[in-house]
Amino acid sequence: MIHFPGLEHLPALPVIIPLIAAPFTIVMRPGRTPWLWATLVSWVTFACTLLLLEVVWHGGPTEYKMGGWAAPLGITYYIDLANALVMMLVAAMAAVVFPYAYFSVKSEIARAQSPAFYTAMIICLTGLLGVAATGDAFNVFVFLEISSLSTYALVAMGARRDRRALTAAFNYLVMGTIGATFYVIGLGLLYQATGTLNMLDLHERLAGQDNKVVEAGFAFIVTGIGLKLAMVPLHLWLPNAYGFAPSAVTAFLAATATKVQIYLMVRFIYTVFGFEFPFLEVALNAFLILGIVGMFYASFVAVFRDNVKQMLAYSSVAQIGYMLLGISFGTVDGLTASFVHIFNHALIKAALFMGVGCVVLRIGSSQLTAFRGLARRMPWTTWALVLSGLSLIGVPPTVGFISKFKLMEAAFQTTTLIPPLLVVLLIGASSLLAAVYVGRLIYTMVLEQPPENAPAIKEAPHAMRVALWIMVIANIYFFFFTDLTVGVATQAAEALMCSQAGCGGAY
Amino acid sequence: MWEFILERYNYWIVITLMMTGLYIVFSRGNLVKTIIGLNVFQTSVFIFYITIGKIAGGTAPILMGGHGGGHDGQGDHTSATHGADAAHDVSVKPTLDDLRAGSDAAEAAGEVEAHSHNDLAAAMKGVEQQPAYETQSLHSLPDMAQAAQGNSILADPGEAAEAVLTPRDQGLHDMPEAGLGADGHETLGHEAVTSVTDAAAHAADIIYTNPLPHVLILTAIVVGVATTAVGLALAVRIQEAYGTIEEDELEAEDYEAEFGERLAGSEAR
Amino acid sequence: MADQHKDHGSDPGWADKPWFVRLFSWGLYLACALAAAAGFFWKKDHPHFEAEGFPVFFAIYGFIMFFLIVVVGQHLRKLVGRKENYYEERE
Amino acid sequence: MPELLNPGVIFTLGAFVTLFLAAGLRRYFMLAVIAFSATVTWQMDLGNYGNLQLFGETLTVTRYDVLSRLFVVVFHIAAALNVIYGWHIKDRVENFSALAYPGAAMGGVLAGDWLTLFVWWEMAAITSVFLVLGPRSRSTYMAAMRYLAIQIASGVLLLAGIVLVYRESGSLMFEALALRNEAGDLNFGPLLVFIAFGIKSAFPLLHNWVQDSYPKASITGTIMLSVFTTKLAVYALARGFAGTGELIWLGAFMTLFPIFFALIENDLKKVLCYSINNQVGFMVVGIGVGTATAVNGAVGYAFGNIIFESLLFMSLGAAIYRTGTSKATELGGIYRTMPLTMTLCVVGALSISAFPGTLGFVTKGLIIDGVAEEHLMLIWLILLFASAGVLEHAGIKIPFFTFFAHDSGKRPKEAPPQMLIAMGIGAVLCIGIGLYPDPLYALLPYQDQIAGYHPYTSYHLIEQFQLLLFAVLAFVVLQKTGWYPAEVPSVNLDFDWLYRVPGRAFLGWVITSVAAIWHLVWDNLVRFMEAVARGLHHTHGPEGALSRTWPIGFMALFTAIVLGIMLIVTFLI
Repeated sequence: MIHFPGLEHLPALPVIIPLIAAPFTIVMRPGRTPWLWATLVSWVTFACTLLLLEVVWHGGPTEYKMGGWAAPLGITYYIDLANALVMMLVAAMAAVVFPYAYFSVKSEIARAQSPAFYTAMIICLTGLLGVAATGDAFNVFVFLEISSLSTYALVAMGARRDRRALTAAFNYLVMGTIGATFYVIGLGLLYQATGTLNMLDLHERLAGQDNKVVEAGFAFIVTGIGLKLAMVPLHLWLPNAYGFAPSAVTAFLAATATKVQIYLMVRFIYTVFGFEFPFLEVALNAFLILGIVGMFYASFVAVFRDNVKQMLAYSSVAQIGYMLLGISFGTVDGLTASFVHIFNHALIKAALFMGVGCVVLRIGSSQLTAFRGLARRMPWTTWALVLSGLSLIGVPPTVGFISKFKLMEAAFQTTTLIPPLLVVLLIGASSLLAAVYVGRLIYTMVLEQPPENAPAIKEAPHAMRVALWIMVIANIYFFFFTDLTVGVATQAAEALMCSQAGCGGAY
Repeated sequence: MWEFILERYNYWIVITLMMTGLYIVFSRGNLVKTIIGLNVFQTSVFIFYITIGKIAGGTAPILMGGHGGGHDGQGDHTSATHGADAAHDVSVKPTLDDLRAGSDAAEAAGEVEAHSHNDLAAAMKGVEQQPAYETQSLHSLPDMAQAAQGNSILADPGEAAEAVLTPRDQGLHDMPEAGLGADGHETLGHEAVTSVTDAAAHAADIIYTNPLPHVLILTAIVVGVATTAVGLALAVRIQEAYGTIEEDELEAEDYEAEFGERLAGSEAR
Repeated sequence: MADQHKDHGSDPGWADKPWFVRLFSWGLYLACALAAAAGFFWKKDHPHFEAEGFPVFFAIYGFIMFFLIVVVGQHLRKLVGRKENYYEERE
Repeated sequence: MPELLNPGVIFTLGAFVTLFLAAGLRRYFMLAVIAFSATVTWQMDLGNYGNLQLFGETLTVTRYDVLSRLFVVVFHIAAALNVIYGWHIKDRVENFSALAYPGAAMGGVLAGDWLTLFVWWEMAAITSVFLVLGPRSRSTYMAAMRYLAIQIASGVLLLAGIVLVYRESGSLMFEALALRNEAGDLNFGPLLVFIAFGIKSAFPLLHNWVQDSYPKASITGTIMLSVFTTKLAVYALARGFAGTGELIWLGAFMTLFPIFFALIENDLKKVLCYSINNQVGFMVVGIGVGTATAVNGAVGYAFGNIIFESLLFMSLGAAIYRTGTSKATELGGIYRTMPLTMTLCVVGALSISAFPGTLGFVTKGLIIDGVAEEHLMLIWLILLFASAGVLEHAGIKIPFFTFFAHDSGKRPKEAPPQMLIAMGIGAVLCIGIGLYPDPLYALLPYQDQIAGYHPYTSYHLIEQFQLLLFAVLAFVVLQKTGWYPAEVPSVNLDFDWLYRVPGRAFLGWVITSVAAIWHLVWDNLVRFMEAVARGLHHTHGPEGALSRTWPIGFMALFTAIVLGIMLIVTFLI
């Protein structure tokens, strides 16, 4: 590989670049400039993460010491395939959603607020990347709050269209803060027991310790992260937050935020705690049951929702169930399935929410009635929604199918509380539910007549349509070319499992 | 029994505060009160962290003269060339400045706090670690870390005493060999440690509390302030948009917006 | 293959004219007779079942089975006729 | 990637292009796609193509062998006939399906591995649902959703079966499966696959979707549906389960029960739907027997059936197109003004009844011979019985009630030219291959077996003539005596002596009781599902407890409770 100066800082660059870029954004002239700047930043960041993924993929895990301080004591960025993949995903979503955002933001957010909006978006990106990159557990909290705080602001900016965005943001803030605080408490307990905050170090020192302090720490951390990732009984903040946020924000968050949290959960369960603890079994069983409950409960709610954004938000809760299910198997295959679904679901939901954003831009509503006869009025958007909807159901040749297939395959190879076959059938059944709510949307768009007095509308602007279709094509592309998804996910999962099973190679 | 409870009075304070905060969040319908409750809840965590780091008889973790250790990171820092000998009368502050200058990322946002404080933590730990590193007594590294661990555990003396013994013995055994004295160690020293071995005994004049929780909590405070600020700002916006910040009324209005009818019994509540 | 037992008084088509009906009927009788007769002249070399050796087995079987189907079917219409309406009411 | 280009892919791509073409242009383009695909197929040698690497497994997109070749050929013919027949159709969605759906069926037939099969299997379900939706009314919407649910259920079962099979065998290649192991126990994975195939081929009790959905489609839609889905399933069974004994009895039952239902059915479209069940039954028997002759017969009969069943549907469709009804009671006497359609329909009817000189004769004989060779006496008798039944409902009832019978007074115009052309081609194929079957025989999978087979032997002719002519004789006798049930449901008490015939009474009793039980179950199921849906809406609907927006305090409390549970559980372990 070509060596050019600064490459040794590569692991930190994806976090640092947007971090430095953010304050400049706020002082820019409202309008096009901040958008261009944000897009540029997201692309550069995306390039960095791609490069990083390449380096890690072929060169093994890499470590970066912040300020030069060594591993157990200083903050290190430890990048292996798992977080390189998640970082790449987050940056990629930003690189697609930011360009998409312009027209959507123009119509949904006051012009004067646009620098603030893009600042918040960039900071959110920083936070999410930071959570994924860092190897220091307390640093995770800091980045978590960086992304969360900006997210609250972003959600609240939806107030121009619907004031309920404010209450949604407020609820999200309270819940998010409680979650983060739980996390900090748990971390404090772990620190009390081990005296370190570095994740790998924690893993080493937690080995053999099984006392009330560690147990309590575990419970706090799992609940805290569970809240942030909208695990089922703790998901209450999500539907409204996604439902009322500006379209571009929803598309970005739905594709990235919960995914990063899932990654964090995996990191804690597999890297920090590892399998030495009996209570881990409990957590995995809890994930299994909560995952399945979530799959069905949220899908049922989605079936009855008339607001498409909220319908998709509930669908996200259901999809999180799939990811938890994969984690709960406690096998390489299960973890692979989770990572693959993290990736694929990001593609699916980004496409869907971006499509809905186009409709909101042109029709001004995300109610199902606004979609009536959309196929004739906005064919490009409609067919993008149809394809990504099929992907959500898991119809080949779309990525959704790969996810379901890997998950079913993994389910068959595990022994859990619930018989594998039943798990597989449940996965299939919940896909049917997805087919119902997606089918409802498709039927409304394709087969119903547009309202009689509907004004003529144009298709969404090119920038939005191109971004949308990039996502749709990615949905199909990654069905055929699974090296990046399944290949990397498998390796990442193997490394994660190895680290706790003690096969030595991973760290 | 009473002793057991009283000894842990600090934890009871934490728990009381935590419960109070959470209860306010649960029960208050006024958004501002909710935020304040949240704030109280967070505050309990600050105290919890502080209580972890406190060592009986320890003083604030600011280095006194004559007890400096090598405190620099390895790497291409400006201060990286400091050896243990050169650093005797250097206090933490300049080091921190160095770090600030050196960490190129931290200036940009509110995150500056997080970084510099973590760096401070790192610096304090580095003090301990550096000598071992320089003498290349590689296997003493984990031992030193273990000592640090012991230190933090000792905030809860009963539980951790045994856990510390073995690694500490080894650690203290290694250090004199490496010709360092107890320089690094005593910085974070503790009476239990210092009383055991000779090497430590004559070096530990001053006991510092563990600085790491403090710096962590400084970070957390910043986050907490930011959260409170955003939350209150949101409350203001809600007041502007709805004309109320009482949750019942907000809920009733949202319900009406969603279903087009008044929420049953909303007036009565 | 036609019959005229229900005529709405409209113009009879060629298939409803008596000469055609007669021609068709007699043609059919003749063909049946020929087929049955042929059964006695050509036999299967290696019959799989005994029945196949019987010269007019297929003729009798075909006739009876068809008869059976129709009469059973007629009865069934009465029985299952309810079912048709039932389905449509459910729709 | 020309390697990946097979008829299924060509059709599918073509279908998507169709979406963007002007209405007038589409039909020409569609014909061109079919012609192009036919050319590609013509030039393809037997063998495997398009090997893909997908998560570590080799997929074979195209397996062009003697078995799949026959289906691909006949699907091309059927697709072309449909396009010609529906030349007047300008509906974008229907045009799309007219390519995509045959494409999916062909892709499935050519699939060399389970995964590819699954992909096309689902594609066939999804592309065909648009046909059921056709008229886009509320009732077709409901029927389409039921249809889709059943088809997707088949897909889900297939996928689950595939995963199990893959785990056991470690291979994704689509090869024959053993339904039972040596000990005679059912293998679970293959069983799931078997049921999935069974749903699509409309096994007894899994057959209702055919009568439910097909008649609701438009005329052209019904014709297309009648061809592809069930025949794809027949192919899959022939590939995966040839020689599975269970199929013999399933198939025999499939040939029987539709006969009775078809007899009393007033809607002629539904009569033909029952006929599909009955016809597929013949094929399933042949596959179940599994000998070379029987499998030859099964797939050969599938070929023939696609042609003459389409022909019947098309002629009935032409009558519906002109008169606007498919009810036997409202049709009749229209041979006066639609003589050509009538003639072509009679050709189809003769063919499906397997009169010598038609396509049916040269293919059905193979199946019956295959059964006879295995000395399955009862099955053989059932098939002969079913042949008489086919003559009754498809050979006589369809043309008779559509074109003759009592005069409805309708005087519609002759069918439009494009329909006549399509039907004409079908009729020519029926007669042509009937008289000169060698090209068809050359396509059959087991050439050794077919080499010495001659349909036109004297005793075969005699058998068939005796069977059919005497059955027709029975019809004439019944007509003359007035015993043949009129198309208007009416009960003649003169015949009540027949009720005393024990077999008949028993049969009637069985059928009513089965129907009663079925309705009881179905009714309760519907009621239960409605209750469940209501309950779900109550709890999960926008105002339901589980989906409303809760106050912050409640959410926070909930969080604390979850934490508490986590703590307790963790401590207790």
